[in-house]
Amino acid sequence: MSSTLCIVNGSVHDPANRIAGEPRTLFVRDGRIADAVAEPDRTIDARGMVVMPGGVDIHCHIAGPKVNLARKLQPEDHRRDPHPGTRFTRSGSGGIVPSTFATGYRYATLGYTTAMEAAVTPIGARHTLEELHDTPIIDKGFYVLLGNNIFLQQLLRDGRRSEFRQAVAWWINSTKAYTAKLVNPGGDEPWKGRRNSNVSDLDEKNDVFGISPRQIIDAFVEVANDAGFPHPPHIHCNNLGHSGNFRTTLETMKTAGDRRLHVAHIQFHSYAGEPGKNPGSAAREIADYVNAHPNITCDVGQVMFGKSTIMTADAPLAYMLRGIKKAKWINADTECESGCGILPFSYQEKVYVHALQWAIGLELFLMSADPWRIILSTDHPNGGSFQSYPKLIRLLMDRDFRKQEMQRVNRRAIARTTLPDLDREYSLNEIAIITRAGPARALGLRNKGHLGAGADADITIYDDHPDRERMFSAPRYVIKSGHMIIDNHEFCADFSGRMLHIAPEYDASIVDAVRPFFENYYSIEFDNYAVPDSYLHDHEVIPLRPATG
Amino acid sequence: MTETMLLIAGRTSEQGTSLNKGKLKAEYQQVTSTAEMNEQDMARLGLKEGDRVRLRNDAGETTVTCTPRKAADLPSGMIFMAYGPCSSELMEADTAGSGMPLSKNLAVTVEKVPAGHRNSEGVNP
Amino acid sequence: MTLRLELRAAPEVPVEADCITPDRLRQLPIAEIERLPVFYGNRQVPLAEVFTVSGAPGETIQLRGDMSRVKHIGATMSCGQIHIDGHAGAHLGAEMLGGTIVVSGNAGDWVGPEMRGGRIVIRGSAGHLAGSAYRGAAVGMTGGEIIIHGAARNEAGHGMRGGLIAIGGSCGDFAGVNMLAGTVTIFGAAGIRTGAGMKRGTIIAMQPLEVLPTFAYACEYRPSFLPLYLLHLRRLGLPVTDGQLSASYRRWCGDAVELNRGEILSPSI
Amino acid sequence: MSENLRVVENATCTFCGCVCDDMILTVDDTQKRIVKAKNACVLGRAWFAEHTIEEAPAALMEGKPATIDAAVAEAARILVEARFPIAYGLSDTTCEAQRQAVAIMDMVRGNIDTTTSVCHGPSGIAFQGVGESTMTLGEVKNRADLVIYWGGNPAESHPRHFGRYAVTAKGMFTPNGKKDRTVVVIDVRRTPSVPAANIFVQLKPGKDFELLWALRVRVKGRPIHADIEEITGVPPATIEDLVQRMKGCRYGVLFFGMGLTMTRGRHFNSGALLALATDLNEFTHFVAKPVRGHGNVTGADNVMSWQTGYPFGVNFSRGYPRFNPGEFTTVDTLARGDADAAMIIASDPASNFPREATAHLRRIPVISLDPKATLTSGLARVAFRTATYGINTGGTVYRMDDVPITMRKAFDSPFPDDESILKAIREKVRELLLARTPHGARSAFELPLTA
Repeated sequence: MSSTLCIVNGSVHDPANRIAGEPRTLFVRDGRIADAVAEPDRTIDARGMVVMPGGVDIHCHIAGPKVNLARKLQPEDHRRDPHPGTRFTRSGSGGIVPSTFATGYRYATLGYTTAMEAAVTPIGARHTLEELHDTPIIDKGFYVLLGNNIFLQQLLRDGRRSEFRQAVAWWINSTKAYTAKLVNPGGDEPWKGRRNSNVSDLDEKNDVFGISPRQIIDAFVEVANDAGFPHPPHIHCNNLGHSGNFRTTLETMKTAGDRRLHVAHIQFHSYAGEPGKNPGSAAREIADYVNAHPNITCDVGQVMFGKSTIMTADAPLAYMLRGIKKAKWINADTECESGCGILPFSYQEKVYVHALQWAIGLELFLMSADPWRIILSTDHPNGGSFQSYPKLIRLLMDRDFRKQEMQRVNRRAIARTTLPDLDREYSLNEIAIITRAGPARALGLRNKGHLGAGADADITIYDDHPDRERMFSAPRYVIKSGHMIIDNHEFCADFSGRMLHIAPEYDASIVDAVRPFFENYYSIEFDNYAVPDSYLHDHEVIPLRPATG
Repeated sequence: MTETMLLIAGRTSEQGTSLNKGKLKAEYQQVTSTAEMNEQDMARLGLKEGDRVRLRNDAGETTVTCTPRKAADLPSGMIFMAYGPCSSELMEADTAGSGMPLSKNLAVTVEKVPAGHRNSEGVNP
Repeated sequence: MTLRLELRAAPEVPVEADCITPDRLRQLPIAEIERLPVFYGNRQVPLAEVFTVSGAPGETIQLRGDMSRVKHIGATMSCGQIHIDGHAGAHLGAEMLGGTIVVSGNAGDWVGPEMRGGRIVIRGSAGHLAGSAYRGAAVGMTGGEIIIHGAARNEAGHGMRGGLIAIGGSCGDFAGVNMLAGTVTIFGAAGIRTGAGMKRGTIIAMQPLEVLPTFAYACEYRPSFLPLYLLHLRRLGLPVTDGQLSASYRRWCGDAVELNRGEILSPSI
Repeated sequence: MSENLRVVENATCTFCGCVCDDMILTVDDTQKRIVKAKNACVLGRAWFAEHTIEEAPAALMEGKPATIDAAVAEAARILVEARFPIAYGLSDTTCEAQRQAVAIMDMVRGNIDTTTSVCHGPSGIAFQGVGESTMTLGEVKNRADLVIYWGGNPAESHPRHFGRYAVTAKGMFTPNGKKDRTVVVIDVRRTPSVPAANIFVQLKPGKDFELLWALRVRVKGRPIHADIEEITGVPPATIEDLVQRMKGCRYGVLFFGMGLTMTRGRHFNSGALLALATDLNEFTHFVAKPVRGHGNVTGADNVMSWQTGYPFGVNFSRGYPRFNPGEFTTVDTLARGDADAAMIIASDPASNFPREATAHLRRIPVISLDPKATLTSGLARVAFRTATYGINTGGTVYRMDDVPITMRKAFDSPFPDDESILKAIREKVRELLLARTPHGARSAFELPLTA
C-alpha cells in the first residue's frame, strides 16, 4: 500500500539541501521523495510543526549475540518496562536492552528510521541478521568485527597485504556487513591467551602475532579507503575508559593521516591524566584535532545518568568495570574472531568519574566546529539508552536546562572541565545535522538524512514544542519509506525495514587461503560459514565510492 | 524386603538411538524400563539380572527390570536408569519456582516383584 | 468500613487481580469497583464477574473464598488492610509498601517479593520464595514483616536486604540465600544450604541444622538483641518458648564465598 | 539398494547440542532415506537412519485423518478460544518455526515455554543471577589446557564432544590434542565418560553445591571445614589439587550437565559453577558452558530472548511478555491445571513429565506437531505430522555455544515443515482475532469500552 503523500506548511529542516526551518511542501511517491505529485492520496497539514528527515543512529548495539546475552541477563530490567502489543504491532520488553520488536518501535517513536548495529562477530552475523529481520520499521545494517581476527593478523604478520585486502572484502561479503569494525585492536590475544592481560600502547607488538595495534589500524584504513567503502573503518580505540587515553586516541587518528576514519564513542577516549590516576578532561585536545581534520568523523557516546549496560568486544574493559561493580558479568570468547564483555551498569550524578564522563561528552558536542562530523550517540546501551536522545538534545539546545542539570552532579568533576564556560546552544538545524544529515553523510548513505527528490521517504514531523525533550520524545507523524507508521502519535501500521550492506569485490582465490586456516582452527565447516542471501530479506547494497587512488 | 535407594535418571546411548526409531516402539520402552543396580545391592536384595523391581516414592511408582553393575562403577545404594516414561512416574511436579522437576537423586524404595506378578501400572500408561 | 469481595466460583484459569488494594478501592463507588478490570486468564473482565462486591469501600478489604488461583492480591499496596478468609494465590503483596495483609489459609509462591514495608501474616503455610527477589534481581525484601505461622518452602528471603521473615513451621532449602541484611527466623526444621551466599544479615534456626562447609563456627553467646526480637515475634503469635528466650546461641559466620559478615544463630540445647 | 544415490556434504546433525555440521550424507532418493551418514556418531547415525518417511496422514483430528486446512482451522480456533493456552517444546525445530510459534502466542496472549525449562532452565536462572564467562567451542579446541566435565556424561549424551571440541581435538595452541590438556570428570558414578579423563573425582550424590562452594572458598584462599571429605566424599588433598590446576592453567573450561540442574539445588548448583569460573578469572582465563541437549534448544532460547526479552517460561496473558519460572513453565502450568489448551511442537511431554502434568494434558485440547508418533501426538485433538528438521528442511539452528548454522536439506518429505504449519495457524489466528475485536478496542482481549 504505497500511497502518495503531500506534506504542507511544515517548517522543514533539511541541512543537506541547505533548508533551515523554511516552509516547504514535500511530496512522496513510491517510497521516495518526489518533486511533485499531482493528486496525493493524503495531505498532511504540518502547520506549527517541524519536518526533518528520519533520524539515523550511526552507532548502537541492538542486535546479535552479545545484545541477546545482555537481554537474557536482565529479566529484572524488562519487568519494569513492558512493551504491550497493539492490533498492528508485536509486544516486547523495554528497559535498557529492549527486545527486537520494542527496539524497532521505540526508535520509530523517537523519529529515528535507520540504525547501525556497531559490533558483530563474523560467526554471529547470521544471528544478527535474524534479529534485524525481527527489528521492525527501521532500516539497519551492522559493522563486522575484524580488528582481532586471527587469520587477518597472520596475513599482516607475514606481510601478505594484498591477500589481507582480499580477505577483508571476502569477510564483509560473507557476513553482509556495512564496514569493518575494530575494537581494541590487538587486545584479544593477551586477554584470552595471557591470563586476562591487555595491550596498552599502539606500538606494542603482540608476542604471538608480532604485530602492533597501529599496524592493524593502518591496514584497515588503507583497505577501506582504497576500496572506497562508503563508511570507513569504525574504530573503538585502545585504552577505552582509561585516564590519559586521549593520547592513544590522537595517535590512532594520526595513524589514519588524511585518510577517512570513524572514531566511535569518542567521549570514552578523551580522558586526561595518567594511566590509573588523576582522570580529567581532554575534550579540548580531541575536539581540536577532529575540527582540524575533515577526514575524521566521530560519534560522541554521551553518558546519560541512570541505567546502562556495558556491552563490548573489549573484554578487558568490561572485566575492569566488573572489578568495581562486583555484580553479574559476562565474558564471551568467539573463536579466532573476538572477545566480549557485558555487565549491567549505572551512571550516577554524584560519582566523580561518571559526572566527568557526562561533562566531557557535552564538551565535545559544544566544542564541535563542524556538527557534520561529531555525531549524536550514547553508544546505546553503553553510555545510556537511545531512549534518552530527547533529553540529550535538550541538554544541547537549552543552556539553562544544562546549567540546572550541572547543579545536580559531582561539582569536583565539573570543575575539571570547561563545561560551565560553554554557552553554546544547538539550533534545530544543527540537531538535524548531528542526528540525521551528518550520520547519513558519514555512512555514505546518499538517500538518507535529507529530503531532496529521490531520497528515501523517511520523514519525521514533530510538534514545535519549546521543551525540546518533549518535542523529540513524541513525533506526531513518522513516515518510513513512504508508509505512514505513526499517525497522530499512534502506530497505524507495522513495517519491515531493509538491511543495508556493501559488497566489495574480491578475488575468489582468497577462499583457498582462508579455507585451510578455517579447517584447522574453527569448529564449524568452512562451507557453512558464509551467510546465504536468504537471510537478507529486504535489502539494499550501498555502492562503493569511486576509488580515491 | 525393601530398601531406600537413590535413583538417577540420565541419558544413555541406547536410549538415544532407540528413541530415533520411535518412542512407541518396544526397543525404547525396554531401554527406558531397565534399571542398573550395584551388584552387591542386588545380591543383598535377592535380585538377579532380569528380575523386576518396583520403585516407589511419594510421587508415584513404577516397575522396571534390573541389571547389575560393578561396585566400582555404580556405588551401593544408587540406581541408574535412562530417562523415559518410567522414571517420569517418580518425579514430583513441584518445581520450587524453577520450572524443573527433580529427576535425579530421587529417594525411592526398592522392592522385588515376585515372578509372574502382573505389573498393575504398566510401562506405557 | 469494610469492603467485602466474595469469590463467585473457583476460577478455571488463573486470575490476576492486582487492582485489589485499599489504595485503589477505598474511594471508589461500588459500581465502579465492579467494573474494574481483572485478568481472567488472558481476558480482561469486570471484577464483578469474578467476585460479588458488597459492604462499604474503606481502609479494609475482606476477601472470601479459595483464592489459590487469584494472583497479585495487594500488590504494591501502601496502606489499609486486606483480610483473606481462605487461601491466597501467588504474588500476594508483591512489592508492598505498607498496610497489612492477613490470610487465614495458605498462600502460594512469592509472598511479598521485593516488599518494602507493611506486614503480611499467613496463618497457614506459604509457598516458595517468600520475601525474595524476582529472578535476575539481587535485592529482595528491603523492609516490613512476613509472618508465616505454618511452613515455608524454598528460597525464603532470597536476596533480602531488610525487614524480617518469621516461619513458625519448617522451611525448605536455601532460606536466606544471598541475603544482604535483615533477619529470618525459622522455628521448625530448616532445609539444606541455609544462608548460602549471604553477605550480611541474621538467620535464627531454632532446630539443629546442617551448616554449609563455608560457614565458620564462631562462639556460643547470648545475643543482646535476641530476647527483644523474640518477644516481638511471640506477641505476633509465633511459638517462642521460654527456653528460646533464655538460651545461649551458637553462632556461625559466613558465607566465606562472599563477604563473610552474615550469621546463623541456633540455640545450644 | 536403489541406484538413485546422491551425496549431501556439510549437512548438520541436530540430534544433540553438538550440532555437528560436517555430515556427509548419502541419500537414496527412491527409498527416501539416508543410507549412510559419514562422520556421524552412534546417535547421529540412528538419527539419520531412522528418519524414514512413514505412511501416515499429515493431519489427524480426534485420531481421524483430516485435511491440513481443516486441522489448521481447528488449531487456530482452539488457541483463540482458550483463556490460558500454552505452547511448549520447540527445541527440535528450526528458528524460523520458533519465530512463528512465539508470534502466535503473542497474538493469542498465551504462554510459551521450551524444553529448556526441564533441561538447563535452572542454568538460565543462574545465569541471570551471576552472569557467565563463556566461549564458542572452537576456543576450547584451540586453547583449553584444562577441561573439567561436571555432572554430565558426554560419552553417551554428546559422543563427539571429546573429539571435535574438547578432549582430543587439536587446535592452534593445543597442537597435540589430549597431550596438551588435562581432563577432569567429576560425577557421582563412574560413567562411560570417565575413561577419557586424566582425573576422576567421585562425589557423593547431591553434594555438588557443597563441593563447588568449597572450591570457591579455596580459590579465594580462605579456609573450609575440616570435615569436607565427610560431606562431599572428596579428600581435601584432591580439592587442593583441583584448585592449583584451575588457577595454574592458561585457559580453563568447566562443562556441566544435568547432574547439576536436575538435582536438589537446581539453579544454585549451576550458579555455583558459573561463579567458580568467574572467580577464577582473577588468576587466569576461565570459562564455563552447559552441555545443552536437543539440537536447537539453544536457538529456542535465542529466539525467545530476542522476541520477548526472556529465554523461556514466558506469558503474554496481559498483552506483553512476562517471565517467571515456576509460574509460566510448562510442568507448572500443567500440574497446577492452569492451562486450558496446549500446542506441543516437536516434543513429548506426555512421556517425560511428572504424572500430574501429563494427567492435565489429557484433560485439555492439545495440538501437536511432530515428525513421529509419540504419547503426546496420541492424545492430541489435532495432530500434525511434520517434516524432520535438518533432514527434510533447511533453516537455522544454534549450537550449544550459540553459534548459528544453516542446515542443508537431504531429501523432501511429503509432510509440511513446522514453519509452514505454524505460519498457516498464525494467519488463521489473525483472521479470528480481527473478527472478534470489539469496536474501538486495541485488541480482541480487552474489556469492551462500554462495560
